[in-house]
Amino acid sequence: MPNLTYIALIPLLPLAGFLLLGIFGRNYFKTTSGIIGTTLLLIATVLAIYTAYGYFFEYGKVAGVYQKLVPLHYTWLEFSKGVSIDMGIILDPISVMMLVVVTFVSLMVHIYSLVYMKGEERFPTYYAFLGLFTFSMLGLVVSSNIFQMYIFWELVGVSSFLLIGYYYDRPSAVAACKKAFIVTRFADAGFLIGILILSFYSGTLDFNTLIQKLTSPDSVELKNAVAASFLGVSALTWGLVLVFIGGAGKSAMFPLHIWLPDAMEGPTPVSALIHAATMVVAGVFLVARLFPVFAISAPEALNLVGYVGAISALIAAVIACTQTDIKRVLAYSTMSQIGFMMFALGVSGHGGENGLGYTASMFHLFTHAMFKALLFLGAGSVIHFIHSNEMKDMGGLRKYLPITHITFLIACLAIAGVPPFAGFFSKEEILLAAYQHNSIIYYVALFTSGLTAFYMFRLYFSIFWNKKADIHGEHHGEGGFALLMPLILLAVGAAAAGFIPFGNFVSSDGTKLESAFHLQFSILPVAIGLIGIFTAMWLYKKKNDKPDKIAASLSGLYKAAYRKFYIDELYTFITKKILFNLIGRPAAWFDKNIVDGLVNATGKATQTISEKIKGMQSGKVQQYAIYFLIGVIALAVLFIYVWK
Amino acid sequence: MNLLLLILVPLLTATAILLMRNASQVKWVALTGATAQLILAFVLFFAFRKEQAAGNPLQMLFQQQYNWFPSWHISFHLGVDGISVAMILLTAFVVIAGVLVSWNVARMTKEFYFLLILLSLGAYGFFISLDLFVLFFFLEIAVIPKYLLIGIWGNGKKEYSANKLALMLMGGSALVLVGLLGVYFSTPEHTFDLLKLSDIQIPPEVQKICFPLLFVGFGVFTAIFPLHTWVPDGHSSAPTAGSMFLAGISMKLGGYGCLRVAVFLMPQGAKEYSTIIIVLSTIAILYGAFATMMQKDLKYMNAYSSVSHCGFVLLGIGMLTKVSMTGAVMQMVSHGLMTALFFAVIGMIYERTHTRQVNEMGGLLKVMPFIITILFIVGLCSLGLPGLSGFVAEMTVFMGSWQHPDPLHRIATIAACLSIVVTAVYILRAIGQTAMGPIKAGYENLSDATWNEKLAAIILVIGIVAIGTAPFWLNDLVSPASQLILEKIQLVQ
Amino acid sequence: MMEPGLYHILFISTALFFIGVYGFFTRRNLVTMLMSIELVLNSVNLNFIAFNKYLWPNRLDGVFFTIFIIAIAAAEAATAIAIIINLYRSHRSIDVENAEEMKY
Amino acid sequence: MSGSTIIFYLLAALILVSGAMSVTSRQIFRAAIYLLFSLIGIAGMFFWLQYEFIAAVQIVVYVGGIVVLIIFSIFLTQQAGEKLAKQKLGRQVFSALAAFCGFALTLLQVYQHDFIKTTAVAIEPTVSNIGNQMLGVNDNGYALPFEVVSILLLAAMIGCIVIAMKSKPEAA
Repeated sequence: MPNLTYIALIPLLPLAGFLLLGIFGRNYFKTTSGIIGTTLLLIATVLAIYTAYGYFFEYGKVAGVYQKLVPLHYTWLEFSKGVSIDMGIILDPISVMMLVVVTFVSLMVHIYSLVYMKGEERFPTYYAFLGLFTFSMLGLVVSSNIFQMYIFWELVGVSSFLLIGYYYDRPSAVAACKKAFIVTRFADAGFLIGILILSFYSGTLDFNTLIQKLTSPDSVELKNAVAASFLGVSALTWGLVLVFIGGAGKSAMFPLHIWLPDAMEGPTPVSALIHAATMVVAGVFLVARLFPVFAISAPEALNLVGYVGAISALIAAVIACTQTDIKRVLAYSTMSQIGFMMFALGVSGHGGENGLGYTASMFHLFTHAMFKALLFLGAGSVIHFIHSNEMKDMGGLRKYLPITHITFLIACLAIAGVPPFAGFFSKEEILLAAYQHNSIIYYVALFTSGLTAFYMFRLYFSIFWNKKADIHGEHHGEGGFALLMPLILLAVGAAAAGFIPFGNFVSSDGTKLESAFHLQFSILPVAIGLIGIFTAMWLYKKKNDKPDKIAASLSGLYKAAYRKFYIDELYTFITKKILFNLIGRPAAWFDKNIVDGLVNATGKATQTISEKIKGMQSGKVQQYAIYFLIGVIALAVLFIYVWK
Repeated sequence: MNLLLLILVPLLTATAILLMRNASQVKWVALTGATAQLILAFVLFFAFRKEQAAGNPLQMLFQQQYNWFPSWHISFHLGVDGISVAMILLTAFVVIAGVLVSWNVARMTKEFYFLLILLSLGAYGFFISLDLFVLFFFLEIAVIPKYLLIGIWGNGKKEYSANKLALMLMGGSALVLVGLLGVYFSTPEHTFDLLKLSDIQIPPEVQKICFPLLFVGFGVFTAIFPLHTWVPDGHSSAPTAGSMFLAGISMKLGGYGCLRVAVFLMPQGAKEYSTIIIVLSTIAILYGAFATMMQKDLKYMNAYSSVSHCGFVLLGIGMLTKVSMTGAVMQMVSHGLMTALFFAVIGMIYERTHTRQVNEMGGLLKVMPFIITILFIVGLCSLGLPGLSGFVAEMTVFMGSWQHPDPLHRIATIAACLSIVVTAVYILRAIGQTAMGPIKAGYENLSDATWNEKLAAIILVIGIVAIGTAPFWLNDLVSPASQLILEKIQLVQ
Repeated sequence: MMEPGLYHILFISTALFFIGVYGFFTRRNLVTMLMSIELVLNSVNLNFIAFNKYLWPNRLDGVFFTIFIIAIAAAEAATAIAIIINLYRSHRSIDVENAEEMKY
Repeated sequence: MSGSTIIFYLLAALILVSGAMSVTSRQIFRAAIYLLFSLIGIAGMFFWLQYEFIAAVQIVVYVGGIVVLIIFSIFLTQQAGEKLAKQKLGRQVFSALAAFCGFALTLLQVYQHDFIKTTAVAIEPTVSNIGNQMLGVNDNGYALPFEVVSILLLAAMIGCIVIAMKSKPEAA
């Protein structure tokens, strides 16, 4: 194995960018910070691709199985023997794949932002935050230790918070960033407790050791973990479910998805980076990382993953059909697609042909990163051009934004699962895996993929066709090369990524997975996708009143979907009414009145008693004499009768 | 290294301050003294690490002993272990930052700085003394200046707060004194010497009585529920440096005392009462967090969050495992640095906006980027962001607490884990309202931090980041000491 | 009726003592309070003499104490009256309720 | 019932009744006179007990000295015919109660106690016996206390003069 310590540079370069720009950017790199950040990331990307090449084609494979390499590893915080937080780098197919995806998408966003964010007052800060995010995300994917992953997990959360709140003087952005952070934080608490449970039973925090201890059937740790139970569910399952809650929070799975649409308040390239391609798939990645434990030792937990994924996919797709803010449509679409990845994992088994879902999920993660980033960047271009997020302000833009139009179309075709674009291949695999393992999920998925095609093309037609938007006098073009190049590169990815023989590289057990292509199986999903597309075309290609009519006829359902099934309201109710009014306010009241009241009452009592005692010291000689006599009598009685 | 220096340097500084003629001389003398303290603390740290690396088997290093009241077996016995060194480092950091932040104190500058330095003297003495009487003596030295600092330089209902604080702390130290005397008379030797006492088995019935006395007594300092009410009022009325010292140093005296005196000397008592400690500290954690959520005043917010965070210290101690106790010490250090910084930032904001009500602020990031960046850092530290000290400490406590498999410990740990969500809620609320959003009218022309404020903040941030990114040095420093305490506990079965 | 003995005298002295005490408590005039004190002192004298007579007739210590008490009572009365007169000069009253500066 | 007994009871009645009147009478002059009777009654009791010297001293010092002093001070401080201020009823009742409790307790103790009489030969309390023993310097002598008392009297006398002296005018 060659010396791989250079891999540490991949996350560290963006970190360096963050520190440099964060501390000195404001004063010294006011305009050049974008170039600096991009350059650093370019180096990181090159390194990542180099690593991927080396891993997949040179040293990664031993006897036909991709190894888990740990080229770098040192103890960061040792709790007790064997249990320590280590900082390390793990190389296995998924982490290498993620390295490439993250650096590549991040690079695209960096380049895109050079133009898109130009002239912003806090330009250096923006790039600093991008650097921080990229660092955290890369650290997350290469984590060799579950606690290390938690650390980067949190860092990812905070950098997402900072980026969503980039426009800090907009109240909506502030609310959105707080919401995102708190919701994910809540999920992270679950993750943390999950880590505690897993580490307690396995006696380690290291991924490799942990997986090994909790999957080998004769290990004591596994037996203990399965034997201990709470509410009839084994401790191991609890641990994994809690870990999954963490993942669900980051990946915006139902019912922890509410932050994702609001997070669109951030700059659009940020949405492309964080809320489409990288951070939101962290949950999927986490489940994939622990996949052997899920699949071998706690299939109940894996089932839960599958159902949560399917429900999220469906709900998000339904909501996406009704939203009018294009970024929100994309956000729900993201959620839906991540739901696909999740349930793909959920229906997967471990090893061999059974592991199809795993491969499919990772494959979809990969292709989705391409076309979703492309969609967001495309939407960014549109928003940049039209200065609005609302569909009603758009229409007929294909003339003004030809390249955006084409790339957007490619992305839509990809996500709709039209062959031969990338999404087709990954989605087919997912559906196949679902078909083989769980028919309920399969039908949900089939329906959802039709909806996907429908809402994506609704979006597409509303933006680029339909009525003609009023474009006022100032007509600026699509933007420069920096704005278009990422679009084109991503479009190439979205179009061609499907042809990668993904099963050769990524599979649940590291061996090669032959993904057979079943033509007869593919007909149905493709047909459904096409139906979706044509429905959308029929409804939205020309301006007409059919959509409104349909919406009116489905008024209840439409309204519910439009209002996102009132989940936000539910959360508001829980937080405002229950957390604040029923717990916070009473706690504060209790403290102010009872605890503090008691303390003050003690003080008051002391004062009152002293006041009374002071009254005895009246200066009246007769009173003193009476006290004296009483005292004497009392003492006499005591001495004579009590203490004989 | 001679530990007496740690007492002499503040003493000389304080004396020199009294001899100075004008405010500017006073400030510079105080700053020089504080710098000397910092240097001294680092020298001690490195000397200690060297001894540790050399494999010195003694529990307490650099011991020194002088007769004080021979007839009562009181001797001036000094010595440090890893925990003390960590606390001394913390104190040095907070002192220098406090001195820098108070640069603009105009009224009675000399007396102000004198008291600050005196307080630091008490703290150092407390952390290095190995004789319980001397320890108590320094504890009292550390209490009195606070009363004056709040009563004279405070704001708001300062007299009330100063009284409340002084009385509650005095009440706490009275309990401590009773406990110490109980320990003193329970042993045939009649000794106050910590090391001698640790070799003797204190009778279980004495432990049963003296442990709660000592623990609650010290617990008052570290805001044990329900004796925490001095914290919000005291902090909010104190001047900036006063709050910093109060939260950064004084509250740590209590935690240190709980660990060093109560648990270390009376492991049996500790075992007996650990359930109660755990319950109380869990309540404090959650309750403090929820109470914080409802506060509108930044200082009150931080004070209540201190109650919550100090709950982690007590939780760590109450769990009685090596990791959790190490975590408790880390949390003390981390919380000390963090709260000091938080109060410093609040002071800076208050000096400019003249309000501490969060709803009267908004968009301050625009006008004071440096201060608000620090606010972000400290807020994120408070909510346990990895890379900053709070995370390391809390996680260590959690990991330690989780080692008990029974439901009580589990529930306490889970509750504590969930509190970090509440922490996120209130921190983000505070930051969101002060720093973000549209800027409020009248704040457009506020200035950013001055050199001294920047320096103070940077010093503390360095401390926070140093722990957060490289916790191993603190862990290596503290965990041998907590190992020794654990061994004492394990002896009792 | 019984032949009077020690107990009878002790009864008288006790009663006189508490009469004096009662007077001391209830009188507001300083002179009358002084008078009550004289009663108290006399009851003590009576005690001393009675004990001497009935229990230790071979000694005279009771007598001596009585003499001392009478002497001291004289000194006390003189001093007290001096004080009362002085008080009367300053307060124009010898009501004890008015002489309560020495409080708290 | 012998004459001695009758005299005893008469004396007892005189002492207690006039004592009680002296603390309750609302006319201060009368109170002083009742006091006088009470003191005379005590002197009578001393006579009855056959301690003639003490009785004489009692009459000379109390009746002749102290009561006269008290009457003088009444003249100096009191308007003639003015009634004494009345104490609050509560205080009166309370004091009476306290005094009665004390009285009852003491009597209880007195009657429960068995006094042991000595069988030794009695000493006559004659003036010469008293004088010899009191001023004796041997074991049972009271010379030193006697001297102390004399100094006390001197001190009291000086004290009285100092207290009663009018303070000099400031100007002088």
